[in-house]
Amino acid sequence: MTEPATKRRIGVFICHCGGNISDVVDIEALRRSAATHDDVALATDSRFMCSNEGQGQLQKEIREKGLDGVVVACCTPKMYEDLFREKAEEAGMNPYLLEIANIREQCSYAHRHEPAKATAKAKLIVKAQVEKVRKLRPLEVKTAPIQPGVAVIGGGIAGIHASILLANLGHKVTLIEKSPTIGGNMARSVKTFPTDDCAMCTLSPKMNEAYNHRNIELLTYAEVRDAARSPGKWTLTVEKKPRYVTDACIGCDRCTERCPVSTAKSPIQVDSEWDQGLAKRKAIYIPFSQALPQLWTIDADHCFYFQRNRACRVCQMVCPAKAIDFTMKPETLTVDVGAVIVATGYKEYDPTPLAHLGYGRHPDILTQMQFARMMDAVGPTHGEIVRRSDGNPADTIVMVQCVGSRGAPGDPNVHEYCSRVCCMVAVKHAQLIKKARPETEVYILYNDLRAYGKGFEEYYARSMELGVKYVRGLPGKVHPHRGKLLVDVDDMLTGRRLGLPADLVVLSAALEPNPIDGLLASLHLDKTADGFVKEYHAKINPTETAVKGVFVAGCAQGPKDITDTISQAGAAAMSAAVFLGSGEMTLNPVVAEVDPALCRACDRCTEVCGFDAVHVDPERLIAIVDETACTGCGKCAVVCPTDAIAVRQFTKPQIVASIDALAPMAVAP
Amino acid sequence: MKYAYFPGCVALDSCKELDVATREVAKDLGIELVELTEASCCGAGNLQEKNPEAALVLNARTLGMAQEKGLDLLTVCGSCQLYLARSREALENPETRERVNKALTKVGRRYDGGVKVKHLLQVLLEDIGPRKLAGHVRRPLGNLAVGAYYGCHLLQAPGTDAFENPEDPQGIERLVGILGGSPVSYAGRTACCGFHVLTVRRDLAVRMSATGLIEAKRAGAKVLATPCPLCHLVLDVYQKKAAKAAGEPLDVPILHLSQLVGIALGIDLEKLGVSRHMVSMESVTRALEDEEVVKA
Amino acid sequence: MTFEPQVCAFACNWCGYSAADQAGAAKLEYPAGVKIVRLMCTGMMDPYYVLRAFEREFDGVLIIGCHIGSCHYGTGNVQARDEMARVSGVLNALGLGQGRLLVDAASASEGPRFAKLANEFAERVRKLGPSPLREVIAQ
Amino acid sequence: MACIQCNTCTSSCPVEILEPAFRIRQVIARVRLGLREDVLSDPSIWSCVRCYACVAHCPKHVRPGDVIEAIRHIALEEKREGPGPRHARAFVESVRENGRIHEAGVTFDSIGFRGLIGEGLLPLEMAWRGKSPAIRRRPLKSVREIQTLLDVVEESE
Repeated sequence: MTEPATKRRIGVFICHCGGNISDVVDIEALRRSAATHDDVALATDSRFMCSNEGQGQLQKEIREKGLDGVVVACCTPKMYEDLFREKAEEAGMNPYLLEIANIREQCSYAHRHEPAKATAKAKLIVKAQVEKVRKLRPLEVKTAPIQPGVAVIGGGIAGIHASILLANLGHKVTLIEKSPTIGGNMARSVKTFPTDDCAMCTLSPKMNEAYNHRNIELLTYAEVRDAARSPGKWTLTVEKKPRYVTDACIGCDRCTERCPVSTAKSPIQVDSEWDQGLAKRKAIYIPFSQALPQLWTIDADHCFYFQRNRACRVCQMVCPAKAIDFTMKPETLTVDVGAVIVATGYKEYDPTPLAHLGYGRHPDILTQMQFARMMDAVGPTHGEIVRRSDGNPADTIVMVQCVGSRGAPGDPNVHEYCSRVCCMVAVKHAQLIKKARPETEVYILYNDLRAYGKGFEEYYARSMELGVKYVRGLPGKVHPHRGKLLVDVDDMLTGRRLGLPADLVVLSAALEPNPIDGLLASLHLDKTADGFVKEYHAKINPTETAVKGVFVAGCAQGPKDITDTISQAGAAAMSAAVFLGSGEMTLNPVVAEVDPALCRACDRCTEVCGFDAVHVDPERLIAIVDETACTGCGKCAVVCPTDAIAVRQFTKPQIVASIDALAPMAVAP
Repeated sequence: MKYAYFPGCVALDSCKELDVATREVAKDLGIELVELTEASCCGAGNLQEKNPEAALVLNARTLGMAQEKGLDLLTVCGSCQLYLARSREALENPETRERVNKALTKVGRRYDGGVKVKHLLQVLLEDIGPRKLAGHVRRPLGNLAVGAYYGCHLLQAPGTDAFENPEDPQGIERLVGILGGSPVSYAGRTACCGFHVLTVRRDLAVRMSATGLIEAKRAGAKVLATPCPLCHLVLDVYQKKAAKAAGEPLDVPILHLSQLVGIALGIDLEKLGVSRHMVSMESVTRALEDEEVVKA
Repeated sequence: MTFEPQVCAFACNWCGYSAADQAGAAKLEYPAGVKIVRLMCTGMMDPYYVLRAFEREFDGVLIIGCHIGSCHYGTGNVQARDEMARVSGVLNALGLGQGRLLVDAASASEGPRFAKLANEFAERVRKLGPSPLREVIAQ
Repeated sequence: MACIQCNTCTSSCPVEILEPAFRIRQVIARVRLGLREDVLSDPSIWSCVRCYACVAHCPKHVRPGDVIEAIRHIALEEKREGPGPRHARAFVESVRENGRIHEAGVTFDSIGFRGLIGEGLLPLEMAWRGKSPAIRRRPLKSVREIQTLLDVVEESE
């Protein structure tokens, strides 16, 4: 790999970063030191390189001085490397001849109290990047076709909204949902805050639109088993579980009525996941009446036919439409798409580990989702707010906030993050109760009531006018006492210790990620410390991921309310559309390259490559790199005995140049 | 079944009957007790506050004595169990042990970790086990309503959560069942008796114990069994004052756990030292005798 | 003048380098002697770079990649670990001993861990003293 | 200390029900604000019964009980006065003299004559039943070891 020895004209641009750098690093000394390096034609500085004025200065100097290499000494390349490269390209310089010298995060910030050492180190960092730029060669960006079509994993509000937007744009969408119906947690929430809309009234039009959309193929009761990545394409292997109910089903519900499972003396009992365990369900069921697709499903794990070797066929016998078919088999189908949106949502935290709250030890201690199911007119109690222990109406209800949220780091039983929505869920349920049955006493025991969104404060204030009582303090113990549940809490605002006798205690449980580790592994996705999908950048890019073509939306990325979920679903759909839009994929030029003169076709590189992006051409006996698959990780370069293969911009001479520049031996002047 | 027996301070002084009853029950159940006669006080929180390092060193010395005999440590007091179990947990860290041993070697002692600290309740429920215990019962407690008063320290001791749910303990209730009695459960059974402020704020301790006693009485308990002599002192000795504070008569006899077991094993009540209690045991002995008449 | 160890820290773009950025953003301090070279992945770590660093009078080499199992490219960090295990034999032969090369990991959200690793490794190298190769090269 | 002032500790505290002056959450808040003298001179910190319910329930593992232990340690280091410190010193002194505590001695040193009178007839009734603690001290045979250890640790601190 011979390096160009011709004379270079490199420009060094040093950013003050408005004091973040200049307060610690002596900019003038750094500028003078940069000016002395070989091939440096210009060393200048600017208060804000990332500002329009700074970028303008960069472009002016490139044009006027005919620069063929640039080092911008500023913040981490993660912030503006792409921006500066884009600006350099507009000014006519090859963008890949521009390098960032990170003298903020890795110098001025890290050595704030040692300005002299920080300045000396900044000089070395700039020198290292100049030495590297001197050895860089221009690269041009090539493109490759992208497979059309998007797969949206997760049929909650996030998945539905993203699918509709992409389908309306003309993209072919495959919406994959694990449970028998789309709708997700929103469909179970009865009402939404702060508008008090009925959740289904706002959701079912979208569900129908997605269900009937000609561009959306709906795969329900289906799970993604694997995802294989190839250049510009994802191949998803989806396993569609059999419903054992054909499309002939007319929805008469006779099968569910007669199914013996979960009846009083039946040995097989199963809790309804839909009603969050508040009620039981039969083996053949439909989660809720407006479920889409409108198909009943047989849960083979809890069905006498499957579990007690064909002991019962009641549903088949009573079915007027002969829609029951026990012989249905799981189908495995592959879906080729260009982009994938992960919208797998959340599940509610199980408060059992918090033993002092008594969840799981008393029927009248519920979570907010269970309480929502109780308020649902079609729910297990037909909308009546009653004590599960004896069915009497609940006169006093005590809600407890931060259950499983805002816990200690490293405690496996709780989450450290705040789940954002539980305060408003509690306020919603509380004021709904007060409107339905004003004489009910409703307490909300909170730590910080977070009503931060649009219309939230007004909603919170209205609940107070309706007589909801707010106690600032979380309870010490909840235990049965004379037929009621005594909630022992000290109210910080009044300094009074209250023993609240409650008919129902509703725990605002945290939102935690759904278990999708297998999916994440196959998509090469990481998780953040809280267990949610790791977004590309928490602040400025929350809907893309580190993997090209894979996007994330909704609670899969972290707890949020429906408003934010819709925004994220829109953003993820837009990012996916932009990615697919051009129909072709711009290839990352910083990938491996083989020098045919040095390659001995020894196959060492093909053995270590994790993306099978390099193969030896049998005739020419030279290793060939598939630039659409190569990710530029550089493992091949290390094992190549003749240095024939290397990743552009990270060749051995270029890296050695950086080491030498930073080394103590070559102390900068 | 052999243990290094750590009676603590109170069980050899004002609650002598606890030590006596424990030895009787151990003998009957075939548990060999090797008393650590030279073991020091567990610190009971006071030494931990005045000189935390010294508390750790003294407890390491006690654990070292048990380790010399190759035995696990048996305690009969909630506070001893808490502070010894805490020291044991801290001493699982090699660096801590090294630091502590530097001091201990000055008196020719050392501790190398690995000794378990078990309260009598855990030994009865787990090591002896229900079947063997039931086998030894000669005088089932019958329908004598026995309530538990766990106190707080035993439940908060590291390791207790392995055999008990600190928020909703059932250990003593199960034990009463095994002994043929009828347990009475009430929420206040995990309340704190206030012993640790007895000399500083006696009124507080009295009123705290009163709440627990009233609730036990209302729940129908005719006698309370407690795994901690400190709780026993407050509940028994100050019960009259508690009654005055609560403005309601209180006559709830208080038994040490080992005394309750001793009674069920048929050991003579006098031998178990129940006569030393301030609240007379007369109602219990009468109930037991009715039981015997019925049985005989 | 007290000995300030010069450490050549190779950091992978996705984890180590981001962790260093995050440490800086959180204003966590570590010795200025720790100088960072960005690689796309620690899988790029060639044994030659370690020898080159010591030849250029660095006193220690620190490699901060992703935790095993969460490498952005899958197994780059595994290859780094194996390659560096091989090269540490050579370092022993050169009289540099075992303590001057460390392969570790810090994920992008572990700024504090990066600072801790940088501080502790620099301290370890400071105790080991200047690189024995310094006099050899000086002659 | 990542205390978010959620008040679970005070809600779990059995003392606060009977004596609102002692609010453990507020003590933590005052400690975090560095109100040193305010906390150390507050007699209510000696009302904590060390039941550790706050430690069990605290979602952030702040261990308020241990904070009280630390506050009392500092108070004792600074030779603060009051019934609480007096009892702690009497207790530790008894450990030093006997290896195990001598209940009668500790109680008397803590509450003094006036305290004893306050107990009324109780001590007599206890004596009559044989329940009263031993008057005579029975130090451990190896009590000198305890004294050596207490001195050794005292110096090294």
